[in-house]
Amino acid sequence: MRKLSLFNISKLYEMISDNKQLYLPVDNGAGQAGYKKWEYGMTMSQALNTVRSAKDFFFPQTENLVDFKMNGKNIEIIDTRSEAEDFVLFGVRACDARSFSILDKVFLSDPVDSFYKSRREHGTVITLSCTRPEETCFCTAFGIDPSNPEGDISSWIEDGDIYFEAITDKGAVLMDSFQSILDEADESAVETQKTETRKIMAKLPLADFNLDGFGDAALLEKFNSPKWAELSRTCLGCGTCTFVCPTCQCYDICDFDTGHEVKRFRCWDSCMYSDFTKMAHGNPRVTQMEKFRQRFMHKLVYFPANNNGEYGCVGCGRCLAKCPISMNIAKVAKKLGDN
Amino acid sequence: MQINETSEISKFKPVIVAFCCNWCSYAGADLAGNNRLNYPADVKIIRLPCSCRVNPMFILRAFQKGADGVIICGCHPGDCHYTTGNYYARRRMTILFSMLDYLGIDRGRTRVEWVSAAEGAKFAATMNDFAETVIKLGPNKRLGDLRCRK
Amino acid sequence: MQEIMKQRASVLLQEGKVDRVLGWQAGVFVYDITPSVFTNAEDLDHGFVYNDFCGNNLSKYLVKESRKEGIIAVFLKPCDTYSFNQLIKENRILRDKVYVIGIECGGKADIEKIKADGIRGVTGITGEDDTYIVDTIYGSTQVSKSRVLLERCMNCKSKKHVVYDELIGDDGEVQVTDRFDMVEKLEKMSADERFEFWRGELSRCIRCNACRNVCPACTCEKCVFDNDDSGVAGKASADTFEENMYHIIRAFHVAGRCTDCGECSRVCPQNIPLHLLNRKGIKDINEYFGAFQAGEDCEAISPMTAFTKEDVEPGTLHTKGGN
Amino acid sequence: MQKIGVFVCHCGTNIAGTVDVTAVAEALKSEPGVVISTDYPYMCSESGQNIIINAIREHNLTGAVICSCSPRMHEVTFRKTATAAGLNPYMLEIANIREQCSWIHKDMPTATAKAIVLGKAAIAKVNLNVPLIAGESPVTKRALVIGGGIAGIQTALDIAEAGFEVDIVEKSPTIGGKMAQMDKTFPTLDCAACILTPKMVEAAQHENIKIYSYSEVAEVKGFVGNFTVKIKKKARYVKENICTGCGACMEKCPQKKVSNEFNLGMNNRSAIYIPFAQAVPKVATIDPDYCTMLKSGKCGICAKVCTANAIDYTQQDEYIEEKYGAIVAATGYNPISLENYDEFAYSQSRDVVTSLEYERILNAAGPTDGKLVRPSDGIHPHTIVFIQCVGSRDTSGCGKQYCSKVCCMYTAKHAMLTREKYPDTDVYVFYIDVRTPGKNFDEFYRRAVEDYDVHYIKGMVGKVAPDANGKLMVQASDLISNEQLHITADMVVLATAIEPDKSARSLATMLTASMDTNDFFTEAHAKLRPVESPTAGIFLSGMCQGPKDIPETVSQAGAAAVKVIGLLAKNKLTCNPCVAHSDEQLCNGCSSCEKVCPYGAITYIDKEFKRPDRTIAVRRVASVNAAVCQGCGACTVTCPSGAMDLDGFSNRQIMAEVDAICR
Repeated sequence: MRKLSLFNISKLYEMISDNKQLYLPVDNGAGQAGYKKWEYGMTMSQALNTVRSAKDFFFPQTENLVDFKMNGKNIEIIDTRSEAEDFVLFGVRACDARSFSILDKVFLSDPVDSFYKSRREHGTVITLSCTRPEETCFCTAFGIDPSNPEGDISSWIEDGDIYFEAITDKGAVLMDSFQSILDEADESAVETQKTETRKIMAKLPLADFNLDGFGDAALLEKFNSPKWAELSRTCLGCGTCTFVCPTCQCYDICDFDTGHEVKRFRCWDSCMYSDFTKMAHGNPRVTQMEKFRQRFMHKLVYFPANNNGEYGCVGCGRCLAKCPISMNIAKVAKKLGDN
Repeated sequence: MQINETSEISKFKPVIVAFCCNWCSYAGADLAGNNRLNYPADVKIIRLPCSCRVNPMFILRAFQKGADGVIICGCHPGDCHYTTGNYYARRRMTILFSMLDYLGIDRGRTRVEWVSAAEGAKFAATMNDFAETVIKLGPNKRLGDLRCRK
Repeated sequence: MQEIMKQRASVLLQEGKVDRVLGWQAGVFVYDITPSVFTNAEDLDHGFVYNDFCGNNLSKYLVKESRKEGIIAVFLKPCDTYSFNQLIKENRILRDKVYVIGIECGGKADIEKIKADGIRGVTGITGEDDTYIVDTIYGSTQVSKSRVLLERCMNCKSKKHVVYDELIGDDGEVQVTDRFDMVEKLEKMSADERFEFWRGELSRCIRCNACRNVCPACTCEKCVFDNDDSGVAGKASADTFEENMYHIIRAFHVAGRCTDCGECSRVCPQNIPLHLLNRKGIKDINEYFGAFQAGEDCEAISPMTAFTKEDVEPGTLHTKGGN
Repeated sequence: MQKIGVFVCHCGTNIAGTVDVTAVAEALKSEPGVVISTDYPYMCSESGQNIIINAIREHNLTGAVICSCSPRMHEVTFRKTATAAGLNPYMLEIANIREQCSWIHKDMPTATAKAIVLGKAAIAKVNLNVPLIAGESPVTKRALVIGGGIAGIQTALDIAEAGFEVDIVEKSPTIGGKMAQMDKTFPTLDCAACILTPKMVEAAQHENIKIYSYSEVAEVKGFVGNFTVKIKKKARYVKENICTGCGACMEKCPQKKVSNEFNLGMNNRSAIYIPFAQAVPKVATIDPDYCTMLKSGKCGICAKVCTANAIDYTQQDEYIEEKYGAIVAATGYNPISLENYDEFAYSQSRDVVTSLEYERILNAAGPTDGKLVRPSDGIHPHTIVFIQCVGSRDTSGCGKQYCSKVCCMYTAKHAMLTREKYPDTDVYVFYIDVRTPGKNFDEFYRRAVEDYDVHYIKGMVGKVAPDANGKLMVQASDLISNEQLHITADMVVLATAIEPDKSARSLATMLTASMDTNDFFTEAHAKLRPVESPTAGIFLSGMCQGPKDIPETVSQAGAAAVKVIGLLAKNKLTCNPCVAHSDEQLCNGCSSCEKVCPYGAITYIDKEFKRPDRTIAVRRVASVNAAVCQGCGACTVTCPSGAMDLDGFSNRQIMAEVDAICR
């Protein structure tokens, strides 16, 4: 474990930026934090987390896939992909770090999504431990330890110093690049912090959040529960929960005619939207209740069923904070679960 | 001022869309043609039944796809073929243009003019003036779609 | 207030005067309140809540709810009644299927503003006069109520219920506000400054459509932006243009119909001040076509479906305001 | 995918002179959907049209683009060509490369480039065109004429003579209108009553004409060929079919102090009255504002003296609903109020009269039995001053900006008649201009000046002041001799401006017919369609369209009748297929479209829809009456959901044109 005084953190940013794009959470002026490309003078936000999750960097909201050019009656297909630049994500919290492994299960399993894969390969994630979680946090329910985040490099801020520990080879390589400004450190301060944070986690209002009763066996029972109607009754059908969610991975593929060529791009889709998975015959889920159910069934039942019991949620609490009607996965799990 | 098609000042070739109502301004444009009154070839006319057929979406669409200026021409207020169409158009465009201006989009890029079927000269003069304004503003950067740039 | 409302709702249900009650359901943290339909006294006892975080404007739900079997009672704050009236005017709500209970409102709080000062881990909020005592897992702190009101409540346009079948609490008056101050400030900026301002704001848009879906003026069966056949459908803002397009067209569509209920700004996950677009429309209409408050009177002719022969010319705007 | 043919016309050298037509045809070949692209010197010629016809047949074209002159010139021609080849005419679009391209650009590369873009836009549109079929609607073979003056009577008679049923609705108790009040008519000086009353009788007796006198139009619904009109038949408290018009009731009626509107208030009538001797229908009417019986229940004398038992004090207003195929507005005119012209002392002296009042004074059936006497004291006047343009051609805002057109001639008539009957009178006419265009008009005016020694003075009267002796001091300026004149007159006659009848405004709203700022009905085209309103099925007759004299009114009345006959002669009407339609799946029923529709073409129906959850819900949705819609598109923009769209100019089509132009 190595450390750096926070006084010198901009030196660290500078060193990383020399070789790679560096992104870190900064205050956006609207009382919230968002990832921004670091420029000289920028400081990291004090906010616990960003409104938009870190998944944007691997699975951006819109991404061009291919261009078509019409030339008379001929169609030319143009691969518009450019080699991705190396980049570093700094200050990713444990929940978002876990979301990458969930997204990996979707995009890196066969058939591999080469766009996602390329971005994953070019990105290095430096996570940051949480010390003051919000009331909306419930990551521990998914076996995430916010005091000890995953990532390529983990970091802890404690008493004016930031501590680093490389987790992966990629992380080790990156850490080597700024090794020169780091000092040797023992783990005692970090261990104390971990203990403290774990204590706080146990006191959180959602500390008792659990998914007892959700599982393969309960699929039909949950699916047919009459409670969905009640839960979804005032759902507005907006995409807020989906778009702030670090694990939502559905997308739509659209064409855009620029007048010179047709751009085929993909963009995030939301199962809450009216034309989600619309096919020639129409939409398989027509009512808001069905759409609503799909979202939670996917995260809590279908996804774990296909991924060795791993849930499609990391407990980051974004949807709890952002849903216009404050309907969220915590309320759904509570209502439908065994507790 | 008339803009000479080949002169130096018109190096920038704007794309200008003119929405003209069938009964007055389109006829006014025809009259300008009959009288061989020149205006820039950058102006392309789309014939609509009435100025009240102009949906703000058409205007934004034009800017998206690369237009540098959009002008809407209709019958003079009170002379609408459909009695009231241009009155509605006038209110709608007042609100839309004001909103565009509020968003900081160059206000010279949009215009409404009333041109009657008898005003061929006014049509040509209007188009010359509008094109000149748009040329001065240069390429539309604020309300264009990057993907549509050449 | 909450108890009186709960009591009244209970009686209405028991007497069979109404079949359902549309109100607010308590959540886990005081502020996470969900609009909910109650059908019996037990449910009401269980979760009915009315507190300073009941910001949700319930009127839009009545578009669907009033078309269901039976009568539904709804609690409407003064500003919500404007939306309700506007929806009545547009034939979106079946009036005889709704029993409107007007409720007094002293302004609703914005949890985001409370948290903006770095208050974290909120577990409880209690109010005393102009002060909230905010309990958190990290201790307790106080904030001034008036400082953390929702934007729309800071500029409350009316404490008067423009429609109700019965009233709980007192009816107030139409308020004098400074709600156009920010619009004016923007108008006075240069075009470049305005452009920068709006790019800064709108570039954060994630096209979650929350503003549209919560908006009581956006009750289209299918929005043009969701309709593949409209030619302008778009799911994500793939270009800055689309962010502009979506918000300009939305502002245009609600011009003359927007009651300034402020829900769009309340729900925006990116805190984009969307009300500033709608208020510009309202201000322009007032200025150019005569003072008009949508929803005030469901018989009034909407300014965008009317005209006078002497209306302002769009061209005259070119010589008005900042550069 | 469409199969589109592109046909580029040279128009001789009109287009080919500045546009490289071959290059245009070549460039458009590779546009989406285009299967053939060719050029020809004159596409509109027979051989040019044959090229189009052959191409449509040979290539099974589903669409065509003609790059030629303005669609205003030859769209109809080419649509006929398409139809002849079996192609729906609305699958053809025209790119205007002449008026809007070759004629305005001198530089060939520029003009050619523009022509290509215009062609591309038209192709983009045709790619989204759908065949449109004009709808048909039946025609109710009955006409309604609103107003029973000479205009209405003539229109009704002409329609009736052609064999169609026609109803006249007249708001006063008798038909006849203003002409019935007149004495002589210019320029022939024949008696107005002698030529009008036979027509009134003819109308009353015509088997195809039904007169609703003392009635008003209360409501108009429907559209061309299919109007439903509610007529309010006001209670006249006399059974119309029983009353013999004997007049005994009028004689015995104790209330005789009612101002007689037929004589413009210059004498009185009884509360039960027949406006004038030749009234049609000749039926008495009780004036409820003055009848003692109706007001206090005490009297009933008329009922006692009526041997026919025609009096019915309990009569109520009656509403009649009738269907019509066409409606003619013939609502006429009135002199303006003179309250803004106090300088002429109209309100101060009874000897200052309007020309219409003077007409009544000269009339043998008028208040003075045709004797020219001063209304104030019954003394024969010796000096009469006529003032023209009172309220006409007035830009001060007090009166009307337009010329009332008839005043010059009737003033000459009055002056002449006065001088002829009473050579001892001195007659002065003050005028701004004397306008006498018309057959035998100027001759008539010259006679007044030359044969009858009427003093015509160019200049305006500044002031008329009654003096203590009952004389009128007229102060005026003579603009030709440039001197101030002071004339002591016995009478002053004001050629008062005329304005449309006040009832016309509310009627126009009911008919959705447009009006100009002066409340004259607007014609569909000022020159080419002068007797039609822009609203289909509404026709204009007489003064309600603009000031005119009797011969003009009668000509226009006949013209309007011919237009009505032309309409009623059809069994079915072909509608404009470029009309709005509402996508019921998208419609919210918000009513915005209805509010902006100038034709009342949009109505709402409650319709059952399957909800997403497969339950049934009733929604209110807009429905466009294609026969009424004129296709302006106002509704399409006010509709936020895009449920309203316009056939032939759909959102997608217009955006495709935009895209093609901006590409």
